[in-house]
Amino acid sequence: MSDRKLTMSEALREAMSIALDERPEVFILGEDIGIYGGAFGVTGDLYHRYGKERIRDTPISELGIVGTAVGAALSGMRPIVEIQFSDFTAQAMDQIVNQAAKIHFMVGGGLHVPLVLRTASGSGTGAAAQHSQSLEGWFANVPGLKVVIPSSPYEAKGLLLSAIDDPNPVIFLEHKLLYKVAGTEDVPEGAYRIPLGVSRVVREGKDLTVVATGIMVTRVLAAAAELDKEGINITLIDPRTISPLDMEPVYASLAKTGRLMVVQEAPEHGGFINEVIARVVTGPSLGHLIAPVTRLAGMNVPIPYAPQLEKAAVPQVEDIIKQAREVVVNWR
Amino acid sequence: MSDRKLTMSEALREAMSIALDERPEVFILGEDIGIYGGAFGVTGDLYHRYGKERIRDTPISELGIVGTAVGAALSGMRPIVEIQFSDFTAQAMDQIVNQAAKIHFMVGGGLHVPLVLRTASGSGTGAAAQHSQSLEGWFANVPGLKVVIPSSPYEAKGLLLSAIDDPNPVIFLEHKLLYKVAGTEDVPEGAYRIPLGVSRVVREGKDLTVVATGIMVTRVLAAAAELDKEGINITLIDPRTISPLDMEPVYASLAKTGRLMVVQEAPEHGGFINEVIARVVTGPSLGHLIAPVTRLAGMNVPIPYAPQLEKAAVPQVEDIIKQAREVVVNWR
Amino acid sequence: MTTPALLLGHPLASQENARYALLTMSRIRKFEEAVEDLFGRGMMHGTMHLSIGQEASPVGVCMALNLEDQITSTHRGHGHCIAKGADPVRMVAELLGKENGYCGGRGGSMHIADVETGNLGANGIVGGGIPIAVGAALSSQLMKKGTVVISFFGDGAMNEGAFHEAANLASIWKLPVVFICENNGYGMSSSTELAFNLEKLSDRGLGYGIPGITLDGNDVSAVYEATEAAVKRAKSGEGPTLLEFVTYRWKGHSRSDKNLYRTKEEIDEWKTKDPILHFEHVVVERGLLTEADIAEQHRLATEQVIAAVNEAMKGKPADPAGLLDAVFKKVSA
Amino acid sequence: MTTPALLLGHPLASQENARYALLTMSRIRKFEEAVEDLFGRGMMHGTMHLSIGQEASPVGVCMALNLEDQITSTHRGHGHCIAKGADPVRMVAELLGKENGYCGGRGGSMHIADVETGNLGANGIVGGGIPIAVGAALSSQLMKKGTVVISFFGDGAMNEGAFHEAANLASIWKLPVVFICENNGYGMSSSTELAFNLEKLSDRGLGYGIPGITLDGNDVSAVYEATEAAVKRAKSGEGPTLLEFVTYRWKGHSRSDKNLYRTKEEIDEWKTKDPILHFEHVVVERGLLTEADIAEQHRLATEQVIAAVNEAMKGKPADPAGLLDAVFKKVSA
Ligand SMILES: Cc1ncc(C[n+]2csc(CCOP(=O)(O)OP(=O)(O)O)c2C)c(N)n1
Ligand SMILES: Cc1ncc(C[n+]2csc(CCOP(=O)(O)OP(=O)(O)O)c2C)c(N)n1
Ligand SMILES: [Mg+2]
Ligand SMILES: [Mg+2]
Repeated sequence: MSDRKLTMSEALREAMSIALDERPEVFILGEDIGIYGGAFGVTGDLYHRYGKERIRDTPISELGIVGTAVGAALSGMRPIVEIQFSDFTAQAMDQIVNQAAKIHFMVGGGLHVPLVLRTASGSGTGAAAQHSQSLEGWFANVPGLKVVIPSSPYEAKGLLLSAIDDPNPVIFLEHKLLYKVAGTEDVPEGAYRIPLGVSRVVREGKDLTVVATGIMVTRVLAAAAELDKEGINITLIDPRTISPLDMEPVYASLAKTGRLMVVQEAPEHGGFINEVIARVVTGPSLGHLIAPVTRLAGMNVPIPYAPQLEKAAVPQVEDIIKQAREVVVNWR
Repeated sequence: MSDRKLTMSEALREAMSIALDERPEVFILGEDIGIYGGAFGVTGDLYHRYGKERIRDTPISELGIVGTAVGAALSGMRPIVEIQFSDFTAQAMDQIVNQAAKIHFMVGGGLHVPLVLRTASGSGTGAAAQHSQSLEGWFANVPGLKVVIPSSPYEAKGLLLSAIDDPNPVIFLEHKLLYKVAGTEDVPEGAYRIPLGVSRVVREGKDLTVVATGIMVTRVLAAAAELDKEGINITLIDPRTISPLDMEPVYASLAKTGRLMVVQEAPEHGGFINEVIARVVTGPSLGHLIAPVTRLAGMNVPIPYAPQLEKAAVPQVEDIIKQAREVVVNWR
Repeated sequence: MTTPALLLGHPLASQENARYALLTMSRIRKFEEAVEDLFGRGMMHGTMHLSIGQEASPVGVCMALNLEDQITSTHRGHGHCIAKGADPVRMVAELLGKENGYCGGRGGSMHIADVETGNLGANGIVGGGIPIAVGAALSSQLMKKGTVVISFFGDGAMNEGAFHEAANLASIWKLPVVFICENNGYGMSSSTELAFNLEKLSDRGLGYGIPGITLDGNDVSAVYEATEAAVKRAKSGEGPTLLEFVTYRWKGHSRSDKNLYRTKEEIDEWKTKDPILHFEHVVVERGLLTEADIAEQHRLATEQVIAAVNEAMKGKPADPAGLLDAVFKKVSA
Repeated sequence: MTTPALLLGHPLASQENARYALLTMSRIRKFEEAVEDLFGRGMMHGTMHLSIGQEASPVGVCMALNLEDQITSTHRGHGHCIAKGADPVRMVAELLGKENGYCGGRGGSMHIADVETGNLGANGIVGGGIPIAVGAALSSQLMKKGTVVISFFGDGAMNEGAFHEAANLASIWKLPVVFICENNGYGMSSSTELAFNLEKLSDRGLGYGIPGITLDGNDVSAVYEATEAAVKRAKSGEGPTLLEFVTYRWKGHSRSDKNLYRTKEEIDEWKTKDPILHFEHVVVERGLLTEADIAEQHRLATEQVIAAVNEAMKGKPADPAGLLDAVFKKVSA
């Protein structure tokens, strides 16, 4: 197949379909994932192809659903749970954090929880404060969880297949603005796996190393194209999984650029991206820095409703351009 | 009263008693806070003094309790909720994060939620992975919550009174190892308030600025006393509230010491203390640093049960001494 | 806006009340038709949950309340809001993201609250408002306000842990709250047949010692009567009641709904049970209102909604400059 | 360890089974007395929840199970663990923080699991195990295992949202799970009278279409029979049952409990309803066992527990070096 520019929804569906074919123990459960095809259309026609046992519609019970998935995972199945909006993981935090993340450790290794929790993250659709959060920081600070944030359809498919293979609980955070956008790379039809815990160098440039995930990868790419015109060249690194976090490519890049910028949509205060800063300034790159580290993050506000407010609350392409330019120009 | 060396439990109880006397709209609700006196004995005899309406025992229903408190706070009361272990905030995350934190903002300011959620945090009692977490990082990354971590009986009383006064939701994280320890300072009998959002310089020293909260303040103090003997002098800053976070004293201290160490009990990966590092290296102190920033945090593991494992999982006095000494000695 | 309950003996007893009920149901419907239209024309952002077909419940319930009585509402909350007495100008302005919207453009359709009319807010979280209602009822009890709190929620919400914990607390503490389940047959695509193993959802009250009643949610008069009785019970300290109003939403769950989970026949069948038409028949039959009276209420409703939309359009767009200051209520000195 | 159910027709039908029931109840009690003693002497760390007085429930329930059937347990789980067939050496070793403990010293009393005997684990979170049991039952159904899952929990746990959501899912999907509420009258200090507005907690099943039965939880034979029937129902695809076993804990909730919320009289009164003594009376009365038989079981139980403690003491203390490697299961190549 030469032209397979899928959307992220399609790529995710393809990954799930492959997993459903490969392993009888895989099944999906969540609200409205059956006939409805998923709140964001991700499961689509899987219900018709795999039936209601394996594409299992549930009542509105996030805690129950995740708990059920934990129990199923403990006893031979490989559930994929869809939570419609990542905000509703708040309902299920006990099962995610106190159960799924810890069981393998707490019981001394005799049990494990091969569970993937897929959920829609981030702002941009006017759904306001209870439907737009970026909560990766919560999960990253919980030992026992792996946390994946795909940034493109190609990445999403390969990462989801690895997440399903993983014998541990994986939180898979899909930015809702990416679902319907076709990727720029072809997505191979069959199975391929992108290992968890390996960062990707998305593009290389001599002046500034930017670390970003999810939708911010798209925005940084757009910013980088603009900055190229000004002769400012950016290296963009997408960790893809924030737990575990692979910093090697960041260190390698900083040895060349000497400048670091981190970008996230989540509120700045206490956000995950601080981990990248901390590793850089406490790690091997410190001596390579020729400019102060700079971070760009969401405002410390709940996500507002009106479009002009919502945009203002999280980093946009122009914000990235401005801040990136500043650090490079001021620290030539 | 000249000698009032209370424990933190006693100091907290005194604060609640003052608030109950001052304001008819204050009441306390939680599991086993009545006749039992609280899982950690904090409410003690308040039940007998204020009665079952104001010291309200609840069934085991964290989500319901916090939600009830939110509703009561919206309509004229000032509830103080006790959640026995901070781990069980996982049960109530929706009401904490999606409701309490956001209502004032989402509805345009017409409602507010004067709610204090007190809960026992941290490890050290052999209660294992579901009863020992340090979850401040979750709350810090949620705009709309204030987050307080008292480090001594004196602090606890003054901060709790301010938290109760505050018209916004406040998460009040009490380290369980501090409850029964008498403080070194006298606790005045009457009301006094310590404002939220003002860091405290616990001690001053010329060589290294350490930022820590809660139980880690105690441990850093012990380490500092040892290091004094070696001629290494530490400034210790306790932010007291991590949201809002007052960095001014840290910047001022770094202008003198040039060296920063941050310490937390929570797992290192994605922990809150990274915020302090990020502010320092992206802020006014950058030029003052004469040594690499150093951080000391909990291992990235669930808290284990056996005492030798539990100790190994989080920073102890010796760990602090070692790491502090290293940064000062290596960067003279 | 008059306070409906003050007008009322029995909902059908006076022309005034019958007119009020009809006018309010009609205003809700016209309001939602208008915002659906604005939405369709790309003038509104986000998502929208319409309660067209369900108007009898908010109106019948709120007619049994005093202004001081409170409600908590849901994502499908326009009706509750209007029936409790909200200003439609500020509602539309909110949906348009204007500074003069109820939430200053920060909340949108799912977060409108109106403190003055006792509306503690819609909620984007299914079940999220239920414990909050119980808490407001606890305030009422502790402060001896003599008020009741109505907790509106959908059938789907009853499977959330929040319902369970809140219901139990309300029951053991005999709080003045009435639980109102607007059972429209579906939680998004999930039918009550699949989501429950129960004949009547009101039977769920049995597990908490809460009396439960199931009735026709498209009969505004029945809704009113049942609510009035439950309110009386609540206010006299006997505790909560669970009312299940069986109804139906004509429109999709939200804009993106393709209605694959139900048939056109089913939808059409329910349209014949239109709560507004049903009420018109009754009042005409009983000689309470004339056809002209009825037409007049619809005309008034249309006029009010059009005026509201026009007025709201003039508002200033919300300004991002105020965002950071809006997170916390200022600590007063 | 033999698999109890294989031995069984009816719990009282054979001497073998009667001996087994008595021996197991006695082992649970002696085990807990022994660990209480170790704890009191400062040799154990953390907290501890004893089920002394409640031994009939785990034993009666587990005798109705096959080895392949699974259970989820609670913070008060020593009895469930032993009754399902766990090795007391590894249990004590765990409590002592030894490498050869069930959890390698990483979990302690509240996290013991034993995969081989179908014990999916104790749980430190009240109600936390209930959805997990439902999930295991879903596995059983999907994989056509023909097994049942027992979800043990306390009265207090029934007020958690986890119970609610799990119960509903189990009911609508007709999962092979049996919900067992060990109602010992209190959730910590909170009495069922204050925490519920219900005569019988088993009535809570009504809200989910789950049949509920309340019975004497100190009668091992009644427990067995009720469980057997519920297991049969579950395995034949008819869905869950809620069994409420009324019992009592003799000891405080945990070590720090001063028992202020109940009277000494109440405790003493319940001691007269000792499930072990009760069973002894019955078997002697029916001529199934002699006094000597009974003494022999207690002797055996004591011997086994003492041996277990001695053996466990010899274990190596858990080593922190392994911690980081223990967080994730290795991805197999
Ligand atoms: C906790 C939570 N889960 C899921 C959703 C997504 N969602 C929004 S409305 C809805 C259906 C609610 O059904 P019901 O309670 O019956 O109300 P209705 O929409 O029928 O009025 C769902 C699943 C949500 N907003 N919150
Ligand atoms: C979610 C949660 N809330 C509170 C606690 C603290 N706690 C531990 S056991 C217990 C009482 C449980 O009562 P019940 O379910 O009746 O079991 P019992 O202890 O009586 O066996 C409580 C409140 C907890 N561990 N988890
Ligand atoms: Mg519905
Ligand atoms: Mg109990």
